[in-house]
Formats: sequence, C-alpha cells, structure tokens
Amino acid sequence: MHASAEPNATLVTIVTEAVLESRLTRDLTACGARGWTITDARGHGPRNRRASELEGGNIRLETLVTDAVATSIMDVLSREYFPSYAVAAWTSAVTVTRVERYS
Amino acid sequence: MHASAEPNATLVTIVTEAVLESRLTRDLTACGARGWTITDARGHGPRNRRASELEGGNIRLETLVTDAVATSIMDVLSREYFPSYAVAAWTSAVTVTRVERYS
Amino acid sequence: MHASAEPNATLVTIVTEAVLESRLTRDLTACGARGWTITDARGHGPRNRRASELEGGNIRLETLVTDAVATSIMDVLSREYFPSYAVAAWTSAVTVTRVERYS
Amino acid sequence: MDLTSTLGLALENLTSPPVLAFAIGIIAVLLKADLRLPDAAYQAISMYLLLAIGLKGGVALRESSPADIVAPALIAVLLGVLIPIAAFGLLRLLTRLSAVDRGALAAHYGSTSLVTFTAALVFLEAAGIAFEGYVATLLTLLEIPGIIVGLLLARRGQQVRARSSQSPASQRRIDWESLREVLTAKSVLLLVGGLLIGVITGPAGYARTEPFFGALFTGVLTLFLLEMGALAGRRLPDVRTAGPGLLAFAVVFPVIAGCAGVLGGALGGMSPGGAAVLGVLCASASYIAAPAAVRLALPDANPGYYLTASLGITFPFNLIIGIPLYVAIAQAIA
Amino acid sequence: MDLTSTLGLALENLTSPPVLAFAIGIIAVLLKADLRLPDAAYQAISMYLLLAIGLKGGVALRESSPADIVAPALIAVLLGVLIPIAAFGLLRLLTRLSAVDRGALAAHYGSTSLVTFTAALVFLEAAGIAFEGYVATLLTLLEIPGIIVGLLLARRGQQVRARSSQSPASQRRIDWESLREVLTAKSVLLLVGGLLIGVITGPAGYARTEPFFGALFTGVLTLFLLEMGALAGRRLPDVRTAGPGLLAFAVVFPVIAGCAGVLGGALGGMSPGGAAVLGVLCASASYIAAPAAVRLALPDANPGYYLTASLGITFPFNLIIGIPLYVAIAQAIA
Amino acid sequence: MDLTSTLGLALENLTSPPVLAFAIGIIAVLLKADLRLPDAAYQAISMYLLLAIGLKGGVALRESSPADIVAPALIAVLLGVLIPIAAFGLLRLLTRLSAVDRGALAAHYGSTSLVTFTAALVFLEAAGIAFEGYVATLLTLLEIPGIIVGLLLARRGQQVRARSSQSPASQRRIDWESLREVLTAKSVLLLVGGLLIGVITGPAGYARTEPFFGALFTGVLTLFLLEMGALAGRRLPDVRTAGPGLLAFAVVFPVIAGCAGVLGGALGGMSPGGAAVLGVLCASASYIAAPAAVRLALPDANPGYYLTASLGITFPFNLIIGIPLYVAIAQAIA
Ligand SMILES: Nc1ncnc2c1ncn2[C@@H]1O[C@H](COP(=O)(O)O)[C@@H](O)[C@H]1O
Ligand SMILES: Nc1ncnc2c1ncn2[C@@H]1O[C@H](COP(=O)(O)O)[C@@H](O)[C@H]1O
Ligand SMILES: Nc1ncnc2c1ncn2[C@@H]1O[C@H](COP(=O)(O)O)[C@@H](O)[C@H]1O
Ligand code: NA
Ligand code: NA
Ligand code: NA
Repeated sequence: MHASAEPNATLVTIVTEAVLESRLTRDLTACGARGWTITDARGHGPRNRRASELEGGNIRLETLVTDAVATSIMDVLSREYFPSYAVAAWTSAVTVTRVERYS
Repeated sequence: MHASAEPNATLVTIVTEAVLESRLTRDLTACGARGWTITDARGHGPRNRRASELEGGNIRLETLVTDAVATSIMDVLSREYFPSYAVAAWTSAVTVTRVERYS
Repeated sequence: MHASAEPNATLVTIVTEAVLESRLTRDLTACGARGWTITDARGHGPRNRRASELEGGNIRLETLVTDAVATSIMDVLSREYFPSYAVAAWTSAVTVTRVERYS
Repeated sequence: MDLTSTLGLALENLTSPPVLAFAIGIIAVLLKADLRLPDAAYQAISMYLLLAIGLKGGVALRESSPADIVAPALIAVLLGVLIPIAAFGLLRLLTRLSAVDRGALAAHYGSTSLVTFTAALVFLEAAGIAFEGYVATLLTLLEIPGIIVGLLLARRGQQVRARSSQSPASQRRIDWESLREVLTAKSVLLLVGGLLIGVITGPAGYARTEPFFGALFTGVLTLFLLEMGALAGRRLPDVRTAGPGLLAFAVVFPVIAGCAGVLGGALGGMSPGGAAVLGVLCASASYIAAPAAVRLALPDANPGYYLTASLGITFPFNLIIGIPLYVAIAQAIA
Repeated sequence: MDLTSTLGLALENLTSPPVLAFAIGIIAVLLKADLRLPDAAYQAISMYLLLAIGLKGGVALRESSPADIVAPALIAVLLGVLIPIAAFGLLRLLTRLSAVDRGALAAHYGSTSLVTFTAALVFLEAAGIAFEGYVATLLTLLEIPGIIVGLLLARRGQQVRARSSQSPASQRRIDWESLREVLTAKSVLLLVGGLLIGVITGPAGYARTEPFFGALFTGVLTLFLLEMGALAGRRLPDVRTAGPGLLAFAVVFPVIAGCAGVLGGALGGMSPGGAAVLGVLCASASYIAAPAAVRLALPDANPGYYLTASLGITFPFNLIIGIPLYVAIAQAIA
Repeated sequence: MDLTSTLGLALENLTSPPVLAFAIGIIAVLLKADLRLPDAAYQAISMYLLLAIGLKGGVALRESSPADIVAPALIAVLLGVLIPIAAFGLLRLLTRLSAVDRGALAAHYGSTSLVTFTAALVFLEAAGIAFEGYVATLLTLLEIPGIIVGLLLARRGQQVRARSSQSPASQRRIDWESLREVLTAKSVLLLVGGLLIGVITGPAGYARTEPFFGALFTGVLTLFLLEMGALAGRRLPDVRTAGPGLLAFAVVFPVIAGCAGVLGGALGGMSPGGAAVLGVLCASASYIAAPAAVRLALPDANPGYYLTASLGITFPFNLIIGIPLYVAIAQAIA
C-alpha cells in the first residue's frame, strides 16, 4: 500500500442533476454526513434523460463519511434517486487526519 | 479495508487542455467508456507548454470503467496525448452499486 | 485489487477558502509538489466560519505526489491551516503511468 | 382589421432583429455549431429582463387605477387554473400519454414564458400599439398557479392508477419543500421587486435608469434570443419522436389558449394591445420554472415530451406566428 | 439648510431605484429566495463601476489645478490613518472584543466601500449637487492605508498578549507576500487606470464611451445593489449575536467618521458636494479588500464580527440614512 | 496627405480610451496584478462584438450593389491564400524555425484578429473617415482560409522531413473532425448571422437595437481591451526568448501584409477608409481561432512562438502604430 497511511474514511462521490442539489444535501444530512464539497459539472451517461439544460448541467458532490454513513447514503440513492434521476455514484477508501470531523 | 465494499470498478481521471475535449471524449467512447463527468479546471504542471489561455484552461474528466477499458484508455493517452499535450492522468479503485452501467 | 495496476502515487485533495489559493500553492511547491489541478467549489462543513462570500467560495485542489511529499503536505496543513482556516483534506492511493513526473 | 395590415404585422415581426436572431440560433445548431451564451451571461441577462419588465410595469402601474386592474387580474388567475385543465383534457384526446406526462405538459402550458412575453412587448412597441402598464402584474400572477394545477392533475392520475397496480413509485409524496424553492424562485421576486421599485420611484426615478433598463432592452433581447434559438434547436431532433398528437397539441393549444386570453382581456376591459399580451401569456408555455418543478415533483414524466413541446415547438411557433396572430385577433375583436 | 430640504433629500434617496433595489435584495433573503448575480457578472460589474468612476474622475481631474487637490489629498491620507486608530479605541470602550478582532474591524472602517461611494455620486447627481471631479482620487488614496493601520494595531495587540501567554499562533508572522497580492488588487489598479485614461483622453475621447460608462451607470448600479442587498441580508441573522456594543459601534462610528470627513473636506476647501463625498468615504467600511486581507493576516479574527458590522449594518445604514445625512451636514457647514 | 495630419491620426489613436485601456492592461501585468475579466464576461463580450459588427455591416451591405463587392471579395480571398505563403517564406529567411513552427505562424498571420479590426472601425469612426459597410464581409472571408493554408504548409514540411527520418509522430494525420469544430466556431457564425440579420432587418429594424449594438460599442471595446492588454502582457516575458528573427518578423510582416491589403483594396475600388480596413485585416494575426486549430493539428508547434508573436508583439504593434499607419497609407494612395 502506497498511501500516507491506512484508509480511515470513505469518500462518497455523487454526480447528478443540478436541480436536485438542495434535496440531496438534505438527504445526506439525514444520513449523518456533516460536510460536503460541490463543483459544477457536465457529463454524459448511458441513460441521458434529464431536465432542461436551462437549469445548468450536473453537480459533482463529494462527502467524506464513515463506512456506516456511506452505506446508508448508497441505500438512499438506490431507493430514491437511481430509479428516476440521472445519477452516477461511487465510493472509495481515503485517509484523513482529523477523523473525528467526519464521523 | 475501510470502504463500503470491495472495489469493483476503476475510476480514470484525466486533466488536460480544454481544446481537446471533443477529441478526448470521442477516443474514450472508442475505448469502451459509456459515460464521463467533466469539470472546468486550472492547473500547473512540470511541463506547462500549452495553447492560448484564451480558450480557457484545463478540463478535468472522470470516467468510471472496467479494468480492461481503463487499460486501453491509458494506452491511448500514452500513445496519442502524452507526447504532445499537457495531460495528467491517474486511475484508482472504487466501488459502485450498479456495476452493469459502467461495463 | 481491481485497479489497472498497483497504486504507485498518492493523490492529496484539499478543499479550502479561495482566498488562500496563492499561499497554498506556494506551500505545496515548498513541500515538493510539482503540479496541481484546481477547480472552484462550494461546500458545507462542521465549522463553517469563513471570510466574505464576496471572494467566492472554496477551491478544490488535487496534487499527485510521492508518499513522502504527501506526508509533508499533511504536516503543513495540520500546523498552518487546520487551526485557523476552513479546510478539508484527504489522501488516497492511485496509479499513474509516468511516475517520474510526480516525484 | 383587414388582411393586409395583419400580414404587415407578421412581416414586421419576421424581419425584426430578435426573431431573426432566434432563427440564426436554430440554424447554428443545425450546422452543429454552438452559439450558446456562457451560463453566467444567460443568468445575468434573465435577471436584467425580469427587473426591466418589472420596473417599467411598475412605473406604468402608478397611472392605473386599482379598479381597472381587478377584473383583468381575476380573469388571469381564472385562466391560470382553467388552461392546464383544458390542456390535460385535450392531451387525452390527441395523445396516448400517461396521466403523469399529461400533467407535466399541463403544468408547462398553464405557466408562462418570460421571453415570449418580452418579445410581445418589443413587438407591440415597435408597431406602436399601446398596452396597459399592468401587464407585468398579470405575468406575475400567471406564472405559478398553472404549474401547481398541472402537478395536482398528474398526481391524481397517478393515484387512481396506483390503487389498482400498487406500484411503489406512485406512493412517493411530492417533496413540497424542494418545490417551494423552485417556485419562489428568482423570477417572481424580480418581477414583483421591479414592480415595487417602479411604483415607488415613479417616472422621475426611472428616468435615470432608462438608458440601461429601457434603451438597451430590444438589443439585449436580440442577443438573448440567439441563445434561445440554440436551446430550441437542440430540441428539434426530438420532435420526430414526439408523435403527431403531441405535435398537433403544441401548435393548436397555444392558439386556443391565446384566443381565450385575448377574449378574457377584452371582457376585462383591456385595450387591444393589453388583450393581445394576455393572449400571449396564456398561449406561451414555461421553459424554466415548470421544467424544474416537474423534474422534482414528477420524475417519471418524460422531459423528452414536455421540453420538446414547450421549447422546441410552441416557443418558436408563438415567437414567429403566434404573437402577430394574437395581436391581429385582439385588434379585430376590439 | 433647513429641515424640509434635508427630509426632501432623505426621501429622494429612499425612493431612488438603487436604494429600493437594495431593499428588495434584503427582503428576498428574508423570504429565503436567492437574488444573487452569477459570480462572473458580479466581478464584471465591479470592474465596470471602478473603471467608469476612474474615467469620469480623470476627465474632471484635467480641469482641477494641482493646487486645489493637495490639501484634500493630504487630509484624506491623514484621515485614512486616524480613522482606524479611532475605531480601535472606540471599540475598546464599547465592546469586550480582543485586540485582534478590534484591529480587524479597524481595518474595515479605515478603508472604504466602492458601492457606498458610487451610490453617493449617483445621489448627488440626481439631486443636482456639484462635486469635485477629483473625489475618485480620494477614493483611491483612502482604500489601502486604513487596512494596513488596522492590521498593525491588531498585530501589536497580539504581541503584547503573546509576551505573557507564549501562544504559538501569535508568533506567526504576517504573510506580506499574500497580502501584497490582495492589496494591489484590481480595485486600485482599475481606479488609477481609469483616472489615467480619463486625464489623457479628456472630454473628447470620453464622449465616445459615455453611452457605456456614463449613461448606463445608475441602471447598472441598481442591478448591482440587488446583489448587495442579498449579501447584506445574509449577514442579518448574525446581527443578534454581535452584541449591543458592536451594533452601536456600527451605527455611531460611521456618523463620527462621516462628520470628520465632511469637516476635513470643508477645511480643505472643497465644495459642499465634495466634502459630503469625503464624508461618505470616511464613514463607509470596506467589504471586499479588507475582509480578504484580514482573513489572510488575522485568521483568528472572527468574520462573524467584521462582516456583520461592515456589510450587515454599516453598509445599509450609510446607503439609506448616512448619505443624505452627510450631504445635509456638508450643506449646513458650507 | 501630409505628415502633420498623419501624426495627428497617430496621436488621436494613442490617446483614445480603447488604446489607453490596452496599455493599462499591460502595465497591470508588469505590476503582477490581474485585470482579467471573468471568462464568462470575456465570452459574452466577444459574442456581442461579433454580432454588433455583423449587424451594422449587414445594414450597410443593403446599400452596396453586389457589383461593388465582387472585386474586393476576390482580392480578399486571394490575399488570404498568399499572405500565409509569404509569411512561411519570410520566416525561412529571418529565422531557423522548423517547418511546423513556420506553418503554425503562417496560419496565424493568414487569419485575422477581431479586436484589431474592431479597433480600426472605432478609430475610423472617431476620425470621421468613411468606409464601406461590407468590410465585415471581408473579415468573414479572411478568417478561415489562411489557417488552412498554414496547416497545409506545415504538414507538407513535416512529410518532406518524415520521408527521410521516419519519425512516427509525423505519420499522424490531421484530425479534420476536431478541426472542423474549431473552424466553424462561433465567430464565423456570429458574423454571418449578424450580417444576415442586418441585411434583412435594415435601418428601421436596426434603429431599435442601436442603443445596445451601436452606442455602447466603443465603451465595451474599451473594457475588453483592458483584458486584451492583460493577455498580451502575459506574453511579454517570452519575447526575449523568441529570438531577434521572430521579433523582426512580428513587426515587419504586418507592415508588408498591411500595405498589400491597402493596395488590394485600392485596386478593388474601395474608398481610402475601406482600403485601410482591408490593410488592417491583412496585417493582423489571429489569436483565437488559429491557436486553437494549430494546437489540435500541429501539437508539436511551440505555442511560445506563435502566441508570443501574434498576441505579444503584432497585436500591440497594430493597435498602437499599425492602424493609423495603414490609414495614412490608404489616404496617400487614394
Ligand atoms: N461511467 C461514468 N463515469 C463518470 N461519470 C458518469 C458515468 N456515467 C454517467 N456519469 C455521470 O452521471 C450523469 C448521469 O448519467 P445518466 O443517468 O446515465 O444520464 C452523467 O451526466 C455523467 O455526468
Ligand atoms: N502532480 C500533479 N498533480 C495534479 N495535477 C497535475 C500534476 N501535474 C500536472 N497536473 C495537471 O496537468 C496539467 C498539465 O500538466 P503539464 O503537462 O505538466 O503542463 C496541469 O495544468 C495540471 O492541471
Ligand atoms: N465531510 C466533508 N466532506 C467533504 N467536504 C467537506 C467535508 N467537511 C468539510 N468539507 C469541505 O471543507 C470546507 C471547510 O469545512 P469547515 O472548515 O468545516 O467549514 C467546507 O466548505 C467543505 O467544502
Ligand atoms: Na400559458
Ligand atoms: Na472608512
Ligand atoms: Na492577417
């Protein structure tokens, strides 16, 4: 393993339609996430059915959470977002120093 | 291992000159990528030779693919992009739930 | 392991206040980083005390470095940035092809 | 009003810079070029148009007596409720779309299009036809109700179906909190805000901002319609898949709703110009507020239907044919 | 000058489009709506305002004899040094804030607010009150010194405390390199650049750019104040936590500094209009350059104090009450 | 035309707001400050300038008889082919650059610079010198051919070398698909679109958009040249490394090509003003379309050469000295 230290947190990355931003952050908070970082993005995917481009394209949201919170976020996404909206989401193992901030 | 589950997909991240966007996405499609997410970016690198800043700086592209597609993308980058253009690229192991969407 | 190859570099991701951009890149260079990629971002965190929104929100900076450089970056962050500024930072293990560019 | 002057109006509209810019925007898409404005410019110009319309409307509103406005305002709200219901019904006749898709379309046609309204004002001013200053108030009144009626129609349709099929998706409740954010969006506030500023500051205060909010208006709209042409043009490939029923709806319904609006305006005692503007408001379909609200509240509705109909067909139709048509009808009636 | 005309000035200010737009921006925040301009538009409009002020000031500067400017310029620089010292002292009386927080606030009140200045010019022009063309020069002179004095005051306070407590954070030195970047920022360069262009090109050259830099000015400011209202409004919830001492400071200190400015202007031989502008410059608190510099140099200072005071209280106070007040005082003195 | 009036022209140019703003932009870079516009504003203003030029040109085009345009148009296309060939040849004499780098430079000097053209129009209008309305058509005709000729010259040079050295990079084919996207870019479409709108709508339609597209033009250009100064200034450090040969080329070649353009215009029957504009078109080097196309098609060409020459040297040279020079020559010839 080549990283500075063993992974001790999970990074969940979610790409979805910009119109969902406020609903998504509310859902993340409910799952236990205490922070997130958002950038504006554009993209292309296998489905490509979406609302007006007028509202801007996608957002790319990252949230650093515990494993348990990550699992509950992926559950909410699977249940509430995947069936109806344009979403891509993935998790990865990362290392943080102030782990108490993210749990 | 601390992620929600074992990694089951590869995330390829490519940072390059904005003027290459359409050529790059065509090449990714040819390699088998079925989706990608792009954000506008700026940067600094060891080479730093590039086209007009007028055309905007860099793009940062992420594509979630299978291991095989990732390998073929890195091959194309090494052959067609690294020699002549400003590019930084890396891959990492990530976990997705709807793995069939990315293969 | 599912990535194209074993990890051979460390990706440090830093999210912080936009007003710190030039100071941060100077510090990264001093730590040995030879390149970085920046995107504009917005976010929410457990502290949320920051300068004027007038100066724009956050930046999200990524730098691909060796393990040793990553450690020294995290040290500088812990000493100089964490106590006073809004920062989130994490490291992860990634795979690059032209490893000499990043060390 | 005779045919010659109607054709004259139509020709004047067709050769005006805003409509020509719209055509160039569409042609650019066909040539695979991208004439879109940067997103920030698009947002800033939208805000400018809304504030300018509000301001000018507010200054004019000072001169209207409240008594003059009551009837047109009530008629507008009534139309805002009836039009989506009529759309929902007509779509059942013309198409085989599901209740959700019909509700989504009803929400779009029940609401209004800022740019179509703006183009109508510019057209009337160029043609020297007077209209009431309070039409900006009617725009504000008509923006939201139609969307809510459309969503409720879709929801009712879903529940009827759900009772038999028990599909879990249809059990989901509307997320009113998210919807509130969409519906109290910038547009209503900027219009109302502009109206208030105009009413309070009056002609003297307005005069100093006129070079910005007044003189530039047609030019800015021209630049903006380039972008709208690009947006509409990107919807054109989907027109083929929309089916003949939806296509017919997107052309016929605006005319019906437009006539209803003109008639309502005339009954409410408005001048021909004002009645024509109410007609345009009724005929136009929303392409900003409604899509965002529908995407959140009715994720199963297909954007391929509602965006294509409102932005790809009805918007160009109104811009090119509808506006002079409703003006001609209003002049004939009055 | 009698009370009637003072009230007339106040009313004219309150019903002007820029001030009304500011109010709408605040109200929108209370309604949880977001009327903010896209960031790129905000930046571009700021650059436009700075260049336009510089240009116009430069053209007027040609007509001033250097002798007329020397006294007001010296007085302005003196005020730029004294005002932050006075603020630092008054804050010690009124609040229990630490030296760092008081220094941070001193830096803000020692500097100036472009938009308050702009609004004052627009107000004077609307009221038909003349002022010296070189006031833009005074704006430039006053922007930076106050910030540096404020930072030094904070630093001295920190060192005094550090000698006893030995806290490591207070040993950190100011990062002058980063600060230089902040302080030689766009604003000073655009102002000075505009002044130079104006001086060299003169009335003839300016005339061709007047439709852009002159005629649009009030309208653009109106659009911009919508955004400023949104920014100020977002600070309002923090006002409660700021404490009565800071609140009092944010209202009382502008009046004191404003009177000092008016007096200084009158002593320097300026017209009532010009003295009023110098009063506005002294009374206004920076909300761009100072926050950025303070954030870098004094990270331990709480933005909740300095942003709330400068942007949430003093800015609206000056815009609504301060400007006509300083004008009335200047007219009374002269 | 005598020397006095030539110097008068030069001075008038040097003291005009656009040129002064350009100088401020350069100076800001030397002071390590950043006066750049946000990217979205840069894009939006570019679109505005292109549309405005097209529109005005189109309105004027209505008055021209097609017969008048044929000769200048043919001459323009001819120059568009000959100029890059001449540049390619002269670079072989003056420098030791590779064929690829010379081809890249030829592509830049074969194409044109929108902002230089715009500045020339503003200069002529300020000086009260008439020019043909169809010059915007010539701009459109000259933008693309020179780029393609330059790329082909570079490619031929590469293949000649490749036949002996067998380097794999030179086997790569030009990616015409990507190039098509770059070359059918916004600029040509906006110009042609604007021309069409202008031709169709005519003076009456244009009049209503004139406050936006006409009156603001010089002011907007002034703001824009601030940014162009920043861009050019950022290239200046590279001038030292460019070598004396390239430096000489970047100053001498514009004068040669400018004279060719003026002569061609005069032979084609254009007025002195019109011939001067054709001279400016020939003398100017592209800094948008050409760099993007060259970066894609000739990745091995060094941007340090072509951007520095076109943006860092030739652009300021034309703006400050070239434009009045070509006008003076045109007036002397005619
Ligand atoms: N394989 C992928 N890699 C990265 N991003 C993706 C991928 N597939 C989809 N996306 C992103 O997810 C969004 C929604 O995808 P879709 O639901 O297929 O339209 C796209 O617009 C992309 O931004
Ligand atoms: N070590 C690095 N970490 C992250 N991004 C990098 C790194 N090196 C280069 N880049 C990005 O890749 C782009 C091209 O690098 P270069 O080819 O060296 O100019 C830069 O502009 C950066 O955005
Ligand atoms: N858990 C998290 N995941 C991702 N980004 C975060 C997280 N917490 C904080 N951030 C980012 O770091 C910035 C500063 O956080 P804070 O210091 O808590 O205000 C926020 O504005 C976010 O952009
Ligand atoms: Na409607
Ligand atoms: Na002050
Ligand atoms: Na040329």
